Amino acid sequence: MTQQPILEVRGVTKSFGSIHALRGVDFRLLPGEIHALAGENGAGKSTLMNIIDGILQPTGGEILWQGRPVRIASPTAAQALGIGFVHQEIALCPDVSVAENIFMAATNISRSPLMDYRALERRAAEILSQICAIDPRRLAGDLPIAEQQLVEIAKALTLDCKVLILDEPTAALSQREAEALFRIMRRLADRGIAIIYISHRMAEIFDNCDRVTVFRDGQYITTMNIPEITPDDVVKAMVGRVIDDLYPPKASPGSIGRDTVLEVRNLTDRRRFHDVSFRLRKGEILGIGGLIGAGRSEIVRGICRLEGAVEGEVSLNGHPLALRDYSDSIRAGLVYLSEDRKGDGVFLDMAIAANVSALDIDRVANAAGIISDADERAQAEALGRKLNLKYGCLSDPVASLSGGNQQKVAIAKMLAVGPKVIFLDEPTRGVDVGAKAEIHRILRDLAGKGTGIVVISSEMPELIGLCDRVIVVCEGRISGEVEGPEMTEENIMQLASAALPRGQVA
Amino acid sequence: LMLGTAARAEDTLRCAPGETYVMNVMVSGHPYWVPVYQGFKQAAAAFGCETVFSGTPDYDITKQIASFDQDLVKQPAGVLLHPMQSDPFIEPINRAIDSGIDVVTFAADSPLSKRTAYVTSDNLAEAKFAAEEIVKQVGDSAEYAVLENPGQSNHDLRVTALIQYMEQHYPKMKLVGRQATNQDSTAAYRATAAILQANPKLAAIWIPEAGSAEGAVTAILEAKADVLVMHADITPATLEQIKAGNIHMALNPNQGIQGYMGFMAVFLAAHADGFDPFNDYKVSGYNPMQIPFIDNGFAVITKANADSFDLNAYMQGRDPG
Amino acid sequence: MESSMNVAATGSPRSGGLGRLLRMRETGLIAIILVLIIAMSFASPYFLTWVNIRAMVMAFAVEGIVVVGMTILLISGGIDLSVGSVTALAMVIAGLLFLAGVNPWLASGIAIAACTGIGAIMGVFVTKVGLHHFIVSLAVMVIARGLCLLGTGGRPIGLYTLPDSFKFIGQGSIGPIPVVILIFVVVVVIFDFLLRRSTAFRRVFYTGSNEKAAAYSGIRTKKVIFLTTTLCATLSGVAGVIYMARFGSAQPTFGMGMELNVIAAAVIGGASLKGGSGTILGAILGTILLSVVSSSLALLDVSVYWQDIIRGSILLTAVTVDHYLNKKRGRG
Amino acid sequence: MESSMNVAATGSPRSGGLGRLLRMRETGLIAIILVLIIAMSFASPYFLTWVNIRAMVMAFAVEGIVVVGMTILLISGGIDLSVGSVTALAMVIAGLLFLAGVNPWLASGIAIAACTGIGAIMGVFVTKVGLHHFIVSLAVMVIARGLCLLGTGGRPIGLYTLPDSFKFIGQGSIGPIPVVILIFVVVVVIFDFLLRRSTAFRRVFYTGSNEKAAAYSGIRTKKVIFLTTTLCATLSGVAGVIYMARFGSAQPTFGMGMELNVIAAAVIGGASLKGGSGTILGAILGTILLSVVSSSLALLDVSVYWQDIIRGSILLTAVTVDHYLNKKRGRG
Ligand SMILES: Nc1ncnc2c1ncn2[C@@H]1O[C@H](COP(=O)(O)OP(=O)(O)OP(=O)(O)O)[C@@H](O)[C@H]1O
Ligand SMILES: Nc1ncnc2c1ncn2[C@@H]1O[C@H](COP(=O)(O)OP(=O)(O)OP(=O)(O)O)[C@@H](O)[C@H]1O
Ligand SMILES: [Mg+2]
Ligand SMILES: [Mg+2]
Repeated sequence: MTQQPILEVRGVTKSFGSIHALRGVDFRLLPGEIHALAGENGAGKSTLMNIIDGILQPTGGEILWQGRPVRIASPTAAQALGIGFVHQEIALCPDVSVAENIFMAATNISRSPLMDYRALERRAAEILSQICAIDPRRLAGDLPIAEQQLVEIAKALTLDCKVLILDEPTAALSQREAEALFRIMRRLADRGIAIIYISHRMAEIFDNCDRVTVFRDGQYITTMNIPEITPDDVVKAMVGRVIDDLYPPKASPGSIGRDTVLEVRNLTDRRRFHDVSFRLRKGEILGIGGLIGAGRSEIVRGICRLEGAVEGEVSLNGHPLALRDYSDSIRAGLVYLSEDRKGDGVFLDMAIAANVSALDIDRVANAAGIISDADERAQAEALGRKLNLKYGCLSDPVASLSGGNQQKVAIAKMLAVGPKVIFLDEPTRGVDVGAKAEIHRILRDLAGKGTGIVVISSEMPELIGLCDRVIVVCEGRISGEVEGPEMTEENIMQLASAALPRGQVA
Repeated sequence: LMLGTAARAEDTLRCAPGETYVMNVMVSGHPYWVPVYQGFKQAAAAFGCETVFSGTPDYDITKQIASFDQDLVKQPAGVLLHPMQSDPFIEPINRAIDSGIDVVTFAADSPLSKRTAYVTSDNLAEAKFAAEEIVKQVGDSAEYAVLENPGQSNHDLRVTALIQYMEQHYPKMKLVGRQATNQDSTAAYRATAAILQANPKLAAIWIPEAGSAEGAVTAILEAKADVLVMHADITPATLEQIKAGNIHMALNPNQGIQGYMGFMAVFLAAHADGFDPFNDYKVSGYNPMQIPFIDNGFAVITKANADSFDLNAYMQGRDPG
Repeated sequence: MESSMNVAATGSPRSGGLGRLLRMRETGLIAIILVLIIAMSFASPYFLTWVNIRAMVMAFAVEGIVVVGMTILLISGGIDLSVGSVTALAMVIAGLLFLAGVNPWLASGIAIAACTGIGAIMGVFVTKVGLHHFIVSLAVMVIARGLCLLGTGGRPIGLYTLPDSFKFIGQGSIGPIPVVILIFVVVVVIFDFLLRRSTAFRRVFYTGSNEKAAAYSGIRTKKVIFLTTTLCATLSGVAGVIYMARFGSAQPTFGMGMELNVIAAAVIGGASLKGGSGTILGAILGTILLSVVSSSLALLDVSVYWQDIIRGSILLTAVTVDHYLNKKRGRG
Repeated sequence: MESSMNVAATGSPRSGGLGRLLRMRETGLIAIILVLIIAMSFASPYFLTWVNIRAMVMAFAVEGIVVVGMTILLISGGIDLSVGSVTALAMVIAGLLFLAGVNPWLASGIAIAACTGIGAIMGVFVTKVGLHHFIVSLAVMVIARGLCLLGTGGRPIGLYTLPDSFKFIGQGSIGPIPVVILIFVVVVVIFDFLLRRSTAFRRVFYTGSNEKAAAYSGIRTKKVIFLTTTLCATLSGVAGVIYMARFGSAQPTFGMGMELNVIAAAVIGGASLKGGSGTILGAILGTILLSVVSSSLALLDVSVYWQDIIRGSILLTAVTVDHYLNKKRGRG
């Protein structure tokens, strides 16, 4: 501990109007360490990172870089110091290629007056090959959210930095990509680069980090050496108490009825998925596993008719449905929680209350279609309390919430309508452990009351801990199903990467 | 080139088959051109000539120049031109004349070009007439106001000339309001309403075009003010206000004469080979048919003769194109 | 980045009387207009007379109806450059039909229906074909103006024989208040209320704020955009018919350049060109600001050559002041 | 949603000769223009004459320089309604200075610098104050027009004593090609190249595509927006000076309504009003399309009353066809 920190934060405060996001936090980062930052949603983690990167200016306190006080006025200044940042919220330029996105910062400081697209694409392909296979010539806007996340990570790897900040980089990734990322992190740390790693997944913190610092309500709580502690210590520091049951008890065999809530038969979309058939029984929570890009989201969006027509049959409680578009689907009782909350999950510049009521605005309106503000607020308040939502005022725009809290708003929106079947695509993406347990409990409750629950998750422990049964998707087809004791990471991974004979349609 | 002999002069004032004359204007959808073109066509028919109506629908000088250049591509015998701006047309007009296509301007001029004639109503005479009429009606020591349209030369002239005339001849007449309304009836409504408010003793208002007059009359009627309204040009709506006694008088250029004389001027320029005046044209090489200014005069429209100025009635059974 | 942090004008009101007024998006604009009015009432004794006020309101009342349609369209993420032409086309259609012997009320109804049809066509090009509002409405602006010229031969149509009962909507008064102003107020109040409180119009906000998220909330966003596009054209048609009654004529060249004025009013009033925010009240305040400035300059008989400069400067100052007032309040 | 799937016109070239041409965003537009030209060359024997082509190109060449500035500004996410007024102001300033005895080249330089200054002021209001381009440039449009009127008393200034060496840039020819057209081609080629290939202009795309992402990558986005705003005004000033040389006079009322034309050209050419995409080549093709349609209607002596209708319909058809062609290609 005598080593000089490369970056030190002393007594930093930050307020947004009346909201105090940070109340004098301290933080020390040593060269070559992987330092986890943990805390509930809204604890101030991203805010501190934004201050370190020069995006926000602190209200008080100081930042020391290699022992010297500095003022970081902008991301440009942060970059000049050697700070790289993978943001919690994906920010890519949708109209330009993946390669250009990856090298945007490099292009910006490059002294060469002309672009060399060919070299750019070649180097982008090299970097991407470390983590996944994305064509560097594709437009960033055309990529699904998980691949965008990978591009964000690739962006940071091009920087010649001394400090690398990763703000929940794995929230949308599955294990395989996450593993690749951890390998890269190790390599960087070995070269002396200090890494700040923010995550709500305890396993990742304990498998990969050296130290952990915990914030609570904008305050510094403690810093601990990972080898000396257990996950419970971190959780206790975060929420002030121990959470015993991260996952609610599974449905007892008897409580899963023989009735089928939802049956999907031979669902096919010309390009994205083929011959998908499965049944969702009353009382169970069904998981869908697979690697990113396997087509899980596409299948579920296909069921809900979110992306045009598909072939195949969907029946609810034994009755076949004739759905034309998503509003039909909602009317029938099928709702979908998007994996891309910023892109299509929430209305960032609209009020929290208005977001919560978006799925069925008629619920808070009278017969004449006039919205009752009181009802709308009451609904948002009730669901907010249930999900432990941290906010200033219900009329604040969702953009002012922390990432995890935005996700809670998106979930609240689903819960507000009392649907028959809920498809949740990465439902706890970016949600802290406490709230996550609460969400799981709510889902289990709903399942027990007969609501069909289908969960897509890239987080293996969540799939295994929450679901009663998991179907696995590989290259647009269902490659298998696991249940009960067969639900292990190994089995799911094996099915997910099973080399199936490819269909005739590429 | 111009070796026609006096002996065959009687044959020169006829068009050869297919000989075409173009009338080129800006904002070609504007109704002002309609009776002008009728006069143009009537004259052309008398000489056995063909006509084309051309120009640009836009208020855009480059587009009008392009349309003029395109007229030239088709080698007409002559062009009767309303140049949107004088100076930008100097070069195109000179180019046309150098290539043997005669050009006459009307309603707006390009005086520094080689155009052979200019046909217009005398804006100064209109302004003087309007000033005298106002004084006759409201006395020579009253308050008056004007609306205007800065940047359009003939409208500018109608207004500035009236103000100057008043200053010189009736110094006790007081100009109390001067607002730009740019032919927009809503703007004219707003401006007139404000002028009326600020000047309860306002006795008369002079408006250089009809679009603004429509808005101004509405404001005066709503304010129940007793103000003498005079304007230039005419529209069906202001005509009706004249009939109703809400507008005292309108001065309207004789559009038919403008078109008829415009044709004559350009036709004569194109058929100048029978004309051998006593001057230096042969050695200097310009067209002998030079007419600096033709005044097509203006009509005074009042309650008494209003019925003759209904353009819709006039156009019954005529071909506008 | 900072500017996007403002509390957006989603129209959802908050609790409390005075506090609520102070927190409203429109308060800054109201303050600016009040300052202007107070200054003007010192500058000119005529400014606050009933007749002047009436004239000032008459000058923007009918256009205000178009502003309502434009604001709703802007909120849904669209824009319409054709409002001026469509207004003129409504006058021309109603005028021609009336001259052909059709009852003026029926003629007006047909004209408004025709404008609605034009809006629907624009809506189809935007939602089905997938073109941008800007380019579609620009083309329609040109076409509608062409139709006006074609129908009238470019000549205004005098409609002296319009029955008094019809002229009443444009020229009459109920008590001291002109009917035009009454119609305007009714339209504004109704749409302001609906936009703030009705579920149907809330969908317009959702669609404009994030079309994809709205679609993922089961809102038929294309239908919403189709309808707001159509509504804007319908209200332009209504304005055209009222203008016809007011002027007693149909002018094929009416309303040129109206679109910029109308969009400016909505934007000054807080509507975002990106969609998702705006209020009727704000847009009308924007209209009032623009109109009061013009009327004031005329009342003070400011030189023509200075008017544009002053008008532009006041516009810029007003939006700057409004922006800072909102930012301050946004930060609390 | 569908429209956002198009292969965007980022200008980043891909491999392959003919295949590359077919994949280009502009191919559809080129095809449409060719069809129009072929049809016209059958309809009128004059269409493909050198004189007619020259007239058509002269009609858009100078405005094309403004289109270049507008396209770059649109890509960065901005818009400028003041281009017409600023062009006129450049003429007026240069003209007045020349009459006051200043050397015409120096006078032009000062005029362009003044326009650059106006652009910089707009840039400050947008980037420092945080107002929207639309409203700032609207105010400047009004103010600049007022300055034109104030400087000239509303009357055009005749500049008959302009030296021939100066008039040459507006009226001269090098060989058969007018200098105006040469300047236009040079400006287009330079900016098209820079926009496709230079790192400096790539920042414009990044900023317009996602300002936040660009800022996070260390790009000074406000500076980029400031510069594109200024550049657009500078190019308007350049256009004004060339117009002055061409007309031999300064017109205070010049360029009214130019902004819609210029924006339409850029949008037809694939520029997005949301920023992030567009090409100079496309925008110039848009300009050519609009101009060729107008010129063709004039050449064919189409009745005025039909011209607007046909113009608007062709515009709508062209963008629709272009849209489908791109969609098809985008979907492969
Ligand atoms: N721009 C803003 N305006 C107002 N409040 C804000 C703003 N940004 C953040 N906050 C508030 O600051 C607090 C801290 O937010 P921050 O994003 O730092 O949380 P976090 O620890 O990163 O949470 P998460 O795990 O959910 O990402 C939250 O209460 C949030 O609502
Ligand atoms: N709009 C699109 N156009 C082309 N390809 C697409 C599009 N959207 C998705 N894909 C491709 O379809 C495949 C399935 O994507 P999908 O998002 O369904 O995967 P997933 O299994 O849900 O994984 P994730 O965990 O990333 O959500 C991916 O290979 C993706 O690249
Ligand atoms: Mg965060
Ligand atoms: Mg997915």
